[in-house]
Amino acid sequence: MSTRLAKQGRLIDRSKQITFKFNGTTMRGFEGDTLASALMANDQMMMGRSFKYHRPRGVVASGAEEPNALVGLGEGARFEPNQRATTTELFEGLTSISQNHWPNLEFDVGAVNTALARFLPAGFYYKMFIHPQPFWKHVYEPIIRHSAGLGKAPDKETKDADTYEHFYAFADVLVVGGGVAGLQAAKAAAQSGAKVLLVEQTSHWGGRAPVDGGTIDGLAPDAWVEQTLTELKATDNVTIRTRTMGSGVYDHGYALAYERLTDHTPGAPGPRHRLWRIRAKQIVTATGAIERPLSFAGNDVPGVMLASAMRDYVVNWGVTPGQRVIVATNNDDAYRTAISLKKAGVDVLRVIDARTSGGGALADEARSLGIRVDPGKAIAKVKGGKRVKKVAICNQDGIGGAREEVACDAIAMSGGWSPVVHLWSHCGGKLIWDDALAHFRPDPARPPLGADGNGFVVPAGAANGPVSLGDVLADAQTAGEAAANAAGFTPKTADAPKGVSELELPLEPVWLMPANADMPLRMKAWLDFQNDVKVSDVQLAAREGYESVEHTKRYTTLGMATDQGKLSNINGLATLANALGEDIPQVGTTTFRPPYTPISMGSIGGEARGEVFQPIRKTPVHEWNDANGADWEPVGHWRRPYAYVRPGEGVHDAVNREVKNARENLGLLDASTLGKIIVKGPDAGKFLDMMYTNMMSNLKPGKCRYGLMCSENGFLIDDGVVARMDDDTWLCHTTTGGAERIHGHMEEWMQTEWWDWNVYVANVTEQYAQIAVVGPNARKVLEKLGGMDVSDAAIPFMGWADGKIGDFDCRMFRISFSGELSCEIAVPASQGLAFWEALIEAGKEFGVMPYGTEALHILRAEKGFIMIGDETDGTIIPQDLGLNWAISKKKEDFLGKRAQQRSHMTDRNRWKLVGLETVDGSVLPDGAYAAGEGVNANGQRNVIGRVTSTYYSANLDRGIAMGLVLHGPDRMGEVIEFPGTDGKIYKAKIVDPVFYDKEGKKQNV
Amino acid sequence: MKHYSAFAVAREALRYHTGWERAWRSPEPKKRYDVIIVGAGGHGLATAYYLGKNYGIQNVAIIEKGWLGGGNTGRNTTIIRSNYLQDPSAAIYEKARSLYEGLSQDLNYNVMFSPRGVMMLAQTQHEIRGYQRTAHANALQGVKTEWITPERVKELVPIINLDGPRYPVLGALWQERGGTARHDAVAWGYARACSAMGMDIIQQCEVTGVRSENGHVVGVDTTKGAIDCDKLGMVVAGHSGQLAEMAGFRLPLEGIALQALVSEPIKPCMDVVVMANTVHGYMSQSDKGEMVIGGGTDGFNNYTQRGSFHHAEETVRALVETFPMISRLKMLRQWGGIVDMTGDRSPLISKTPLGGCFINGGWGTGGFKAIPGSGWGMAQLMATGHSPLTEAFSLDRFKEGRFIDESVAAGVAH
Amino acid sequence: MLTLHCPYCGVNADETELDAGGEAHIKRHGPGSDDNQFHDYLFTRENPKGVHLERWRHAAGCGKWFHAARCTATLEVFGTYPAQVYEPPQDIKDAISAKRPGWSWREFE
Amino acid sequence: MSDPVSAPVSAMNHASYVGIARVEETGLQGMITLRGDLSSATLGKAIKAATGQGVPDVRRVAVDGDSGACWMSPDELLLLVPYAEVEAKLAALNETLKGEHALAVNVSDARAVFRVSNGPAREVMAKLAPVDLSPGAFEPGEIRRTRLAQVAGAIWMEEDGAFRVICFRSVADYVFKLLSVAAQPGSEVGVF
Repeated sequence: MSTRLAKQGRLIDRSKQITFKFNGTTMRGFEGDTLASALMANDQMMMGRSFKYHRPRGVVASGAEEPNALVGLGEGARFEPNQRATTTELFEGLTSISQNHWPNLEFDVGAVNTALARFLPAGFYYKMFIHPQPFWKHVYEPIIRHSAGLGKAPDKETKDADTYEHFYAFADVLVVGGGVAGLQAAKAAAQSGAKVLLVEQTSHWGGRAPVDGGTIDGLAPDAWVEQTLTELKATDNVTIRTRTMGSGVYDHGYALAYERLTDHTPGAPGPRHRLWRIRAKQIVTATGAIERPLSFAGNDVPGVMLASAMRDYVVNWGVTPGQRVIVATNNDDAYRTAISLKKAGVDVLRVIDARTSGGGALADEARSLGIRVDPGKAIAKVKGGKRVKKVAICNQDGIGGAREEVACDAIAMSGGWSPVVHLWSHCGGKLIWDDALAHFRPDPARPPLGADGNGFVVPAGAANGPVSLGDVLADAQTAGEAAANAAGFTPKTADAPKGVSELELPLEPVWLMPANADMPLRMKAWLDFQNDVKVSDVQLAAREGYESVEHTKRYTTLGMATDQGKLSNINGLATLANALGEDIPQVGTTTFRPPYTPISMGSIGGEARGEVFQPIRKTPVHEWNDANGADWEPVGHWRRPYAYVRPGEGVHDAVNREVKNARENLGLLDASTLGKIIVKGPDAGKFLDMMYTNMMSNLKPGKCRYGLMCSENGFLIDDGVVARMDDDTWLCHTTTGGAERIHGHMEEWMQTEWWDWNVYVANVTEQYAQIAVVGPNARKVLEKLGGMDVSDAAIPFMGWADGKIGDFDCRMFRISFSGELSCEIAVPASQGLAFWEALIEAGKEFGVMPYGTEALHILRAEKGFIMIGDETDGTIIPQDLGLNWAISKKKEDFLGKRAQQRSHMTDRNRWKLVGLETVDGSVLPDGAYAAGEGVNANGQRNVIGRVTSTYYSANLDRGIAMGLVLHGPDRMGEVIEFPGTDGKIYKAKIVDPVFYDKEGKKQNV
Repeated sequence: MKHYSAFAVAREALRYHTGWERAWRSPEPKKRYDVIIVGAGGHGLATAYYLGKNYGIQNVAIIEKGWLGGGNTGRNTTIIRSNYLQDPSAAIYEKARSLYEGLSQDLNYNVMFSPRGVMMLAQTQHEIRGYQRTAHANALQGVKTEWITPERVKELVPIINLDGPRYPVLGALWQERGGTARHDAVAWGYARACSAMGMDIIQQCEVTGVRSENGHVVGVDTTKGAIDCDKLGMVVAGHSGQLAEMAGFRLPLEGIALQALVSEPIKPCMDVVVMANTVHGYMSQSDKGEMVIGGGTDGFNNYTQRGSFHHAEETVRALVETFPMISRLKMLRQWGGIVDMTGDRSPLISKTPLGGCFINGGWGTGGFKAIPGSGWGMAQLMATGHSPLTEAFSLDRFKEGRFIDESVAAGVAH
Repeated sequence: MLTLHCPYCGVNADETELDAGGEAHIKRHGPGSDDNQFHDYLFTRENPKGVHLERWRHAAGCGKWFHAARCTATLEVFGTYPAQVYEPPQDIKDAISAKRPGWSWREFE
Repeated sequence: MSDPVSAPVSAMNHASYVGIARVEETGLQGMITLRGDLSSATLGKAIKAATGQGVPDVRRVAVDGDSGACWMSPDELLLLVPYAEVEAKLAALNETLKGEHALAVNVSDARAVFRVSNGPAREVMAKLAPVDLSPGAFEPGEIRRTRLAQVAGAIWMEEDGAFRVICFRSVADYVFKLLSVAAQPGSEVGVF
């Protein structure tokens, strides 16, 4: 059984007991425990089930590389699936559940897959479930999906109880990893004066060294770490963070660091996670190395664990996974585990060393402690289901025969170490294969390249290959100095601290145990514990021609689990290489992608949720609108009232009321969102003549003109009224969506094409609240408020003037988008609300009503005015809309002119704008197409037109519409058919698009 | 070719699966082929497959500089739909979708086509109009789509937040027979079928030059030597520009990075594909349980197969708002691909200025869903010189100003 | 995630402050140009895998358009310069030559 | 006494929030966008007259109370003047600039101004802007036009370490909430 040891545990505080829950059972641990160590202390070795076969899974590692011990953490609005028990700090009241089983962890129906394993090899689903066709979607897939998936999905209505934030940080040197290498590299870099940011993913410093032992400058690693930390903390140009994982390296020195602020103190004030967006001149990756499992039959049984992890649990947390342990290894380092266990009072039955030579100094020390060492031996098979019961031992060179069985309850395995090269590789750093140490390490000749074309990532310590404490520290010193130097600082070259550790003999690569294990054994030798990928699966992939490492990965799902292959990739590659008879470097690796370990979606979104998910742009009248029944419509980032709905009224009743009232009495429109752009300068007229299809240079001061803008590709992009202010100043109105776009459009042409023209542009859209006073009573209400002369004589239609209305300084435009007598009045935004309220108050006796965007649409449609975004969709040229009158014939050039000369643009078969009237007065469906005769070569029904706008007109009490129709203007009076998606056929007559006041009398009074 | 079936798997199990043969051969190139397809991605392999199946042209080589299916075929978010607005798009995507329906049986390889339904949310009045227009167009194009209410949206997608503080869900365009498929399996299935027809799939072989005589292609130079051919099909997605340059012409294309990401796997919680274009995000759940999320494109030329992080960030932000329950899920992996964008964001399937040389590219962000239709049409074009499916996608449309613009109905091309 | 030096305000701008504007030094063809010229002006792009000259706007900064010389295969930046020129300045050409000897881009080298 | 109906009101009407730092909208501020040749002597004279300040160098501000000049781009300045005097100052400015190619417009009501003070203001801002705001990298007298989360803004530091933040009026509410979230209790970063 796994238990807490009487002594040991450098990271736990035995005086502070913590109570937590696992699968409903209350358990106890200590402050400083991880969930994994605490579970083991409570003899909970089995922590989950595997992905494919639902096999029992126990913790195998002690850190970020853990593939098995994944739990559902927390409850309700704080529930989080797939949380690694090995990186979860224990806290009072923690609740956790194991995953991927039904009905429970101990008894899981899905485990039947284990029995069927032989029938479910890699890629089996590509070969099965093919017939009958509908069964995939309705039978096979649902079963596969339910047995797959890992953690429980949060409740569908869950709203995260926590907040998140981002932080922009800039450093000369970013050091990732707070082990002795990271600490030393940071120190070395900082001594040059460089600004250093050092991040460590766990809550404690020092990494493996304090567990592995040895001395640094004569000090125990713990003491040295303390001392170095104190120095770094005292250094102004160094910033250090724990619980902050360097998660990704991107181009131009951009790096992400994932800080977990309150995961260990849920509910504490402040954000839960902070995602650091770092720009670093140089990045040092002191990310250490990860131990490799050994591939032997039954290496996935709970109780089989990485040797280093077992050592961590004993030394850091004072827990042992078993009482009678066997160590299997191909290197010397694993002997440290045997020794630690023995010293902690755990019975170490023997060390099975695949090397015939046996081990070195560490092996001797083990022997001197009375541990039996068996050189040249291997584990043939582990027996036991939910827990290791015994092992069968055989010779390493063989197929696994002649076995000796030994009863035990835990196995420590070590297949050597692989440097953590993820961050080095994210941005294109390449790797080389080190034969001596049998691992891939960063190739110093091919680093990831930064903006200046030089490398910007420097690996340090074990992440760069070195193994012994001395080499690691020396490499870290060099790396720190190199990074500082590359960042433009002059490093103080100092000697690295002297690290002393036992001399280790070279490892012997062992990719399969025993070397020639037969098929039954290979089918039980796991490579990827979570995804259930075995040696036999990789061999099958190779046999079937999935030879590329990417093919094998995807075919077998090797390395695609939540640990992204941290434990399985190298063993898998080696297995593939052997199967193909190639060398490992020839086979190569799969691509390393961010993040290093998974990061929360919440942290990626940062602060952008709820009210600040996206900006909402508000006009000065916004709050009034909100308080007066506005049914909001998002227009770009603006919110505009679709209609002002009164109590007990439906939205459409409101619209009809507003439409009638604007024609009969007095309507107010908050038009503040319309773009207002000042164009000034000696060449402003010339410039506007290029921007607009029509002539603007000859507009008289005091006058307004409706203008069209096209893209260089010929298509209509915006329209609006242009007013000439004085000799060299124009004011251009744009659509609501157009203000920023058109301002940018003008700046672009000004800066990049006609930069020698003397023109300045300013976007003054938000300086003004602009209110349209519309209807027969428009003039009355303005006269009542008093001020400027608003008579037709003073300000004729399409004229403008500055003046005062009541106390308000304003600019008045006699323009109309409704066909009614209409003044658009601009006042300073800070007085906008006051002005609006004054109009509402004074307008009462004239039947004033505010109207929204839908009424605006209907009023303009009744007049046959086009609307950008309705009649246009990015494929429409002015000629399609019968707007030729607004295209200057005199001008040699304007944006879009040349484009409009292309054959398809001048094609007489382009659909043209017409009005459409349903025969029965009903409303045409929006977006309906007019069906023509027959079908095209692809069997699609031929079409001859479509509806662009369609409304119920309360003023005409019938449906009105505009549309684009083939030869439309030549077919007045013809009736065409629009099949609706409701199955009905709508018949409509082609008519003139102006439905109301054709002579335009009403606007011009 | 050994037939795949549950029975075959059971039989092989008895001998520990040692009896399976290679899914495709890896031959050395011959001196000459009737047709050479450059690019062993989905589109290239499908083109070769239908050349053989529909036109009996089987003396074909598919040349791949890397490993087959290793480009955008193996990097995309596997969405399949045909609810496009413009006739030419709807025609080719619906052809593709209908071929996907029976592809597993046709190829005897389970590509896991899952017609789980694709939903495009309308979150503004403008989007409502756009999608209603699309629905009307689809009805006449023979594409089955429908407009559904917010209530129905919630039924189909229980995890959705209907009235987010920013954009309420006002309805959706729903294509019930849209869905997803296993992207690798599509490439592998076509490859296996091509190989079985005797076609040569030559991986790890890069084209270094295109040889022509008096205006007609006669072969290609490769890292495995010169190979002759009568007809050449360029189907290389992100690298179309480079290949066209070798053939002596230029294309209206630009290569940019597109990103995607997946969450850790969780138990099934979303059975359909949801696209939210107003906030620029789309998401589906894979059979493995991962939430598969599409990111945005960069605005600049980029051949690194890495995108800029802020695009992934914008997408995740939008989806957390749309599906609040994913906030505490974790991003497992993000990646990028190179997509080639044309002037109107619609593909090129066309003859080229070089006789006997054909191009299939410019699929931008939406190529996977088109693979079978694209291969079908491209094969017809190469074999007969004309295909109604591909006619509108010819190169000359840009000169004439005859664009195929799908963005008009607020539809994105994912 | 690019950072580009804005030659106007001297800021090393984060990509999120910038708008990309596509290929640089494109000559406008208006009325009077033939179909091919106009087609190439609007649609044909260098799209190189390597040295590229392109337009950027410091949109969330000083609002100015500038040009960047950049490698699309490595994202290495050779330099940035104001947009009001018809060809890259000599110092930019030299900077590119130093890193990519024998480079050429359209009519420039 | 009650204001006349037409009394101007700033976008957030002096709203404030106190978390790890104090966030407040500072109310009405006269602002003039001036575009022209910044090297022109006439222009310099006009600016001196309007603000009492000279033409600021690239990315510099010269501000004293509610008067000053801020560099916006090579051909644009933002002039700060007392709100009540903006029209008069504008008129004087245009008078002086007659004959020069320049553009001066009143944008007082098109903007909102915030102050972030009393606390780790640098950290609050560094959560929102992709700018190095660490001491030494960013100091009083420098102005930075940048991105505040999803909108454009301009920021500069005052002598006491407080930040001035200017954004468009329509997003004032968004920026206020943004700054408040960034200043939420318990969110100290502790690096500056």
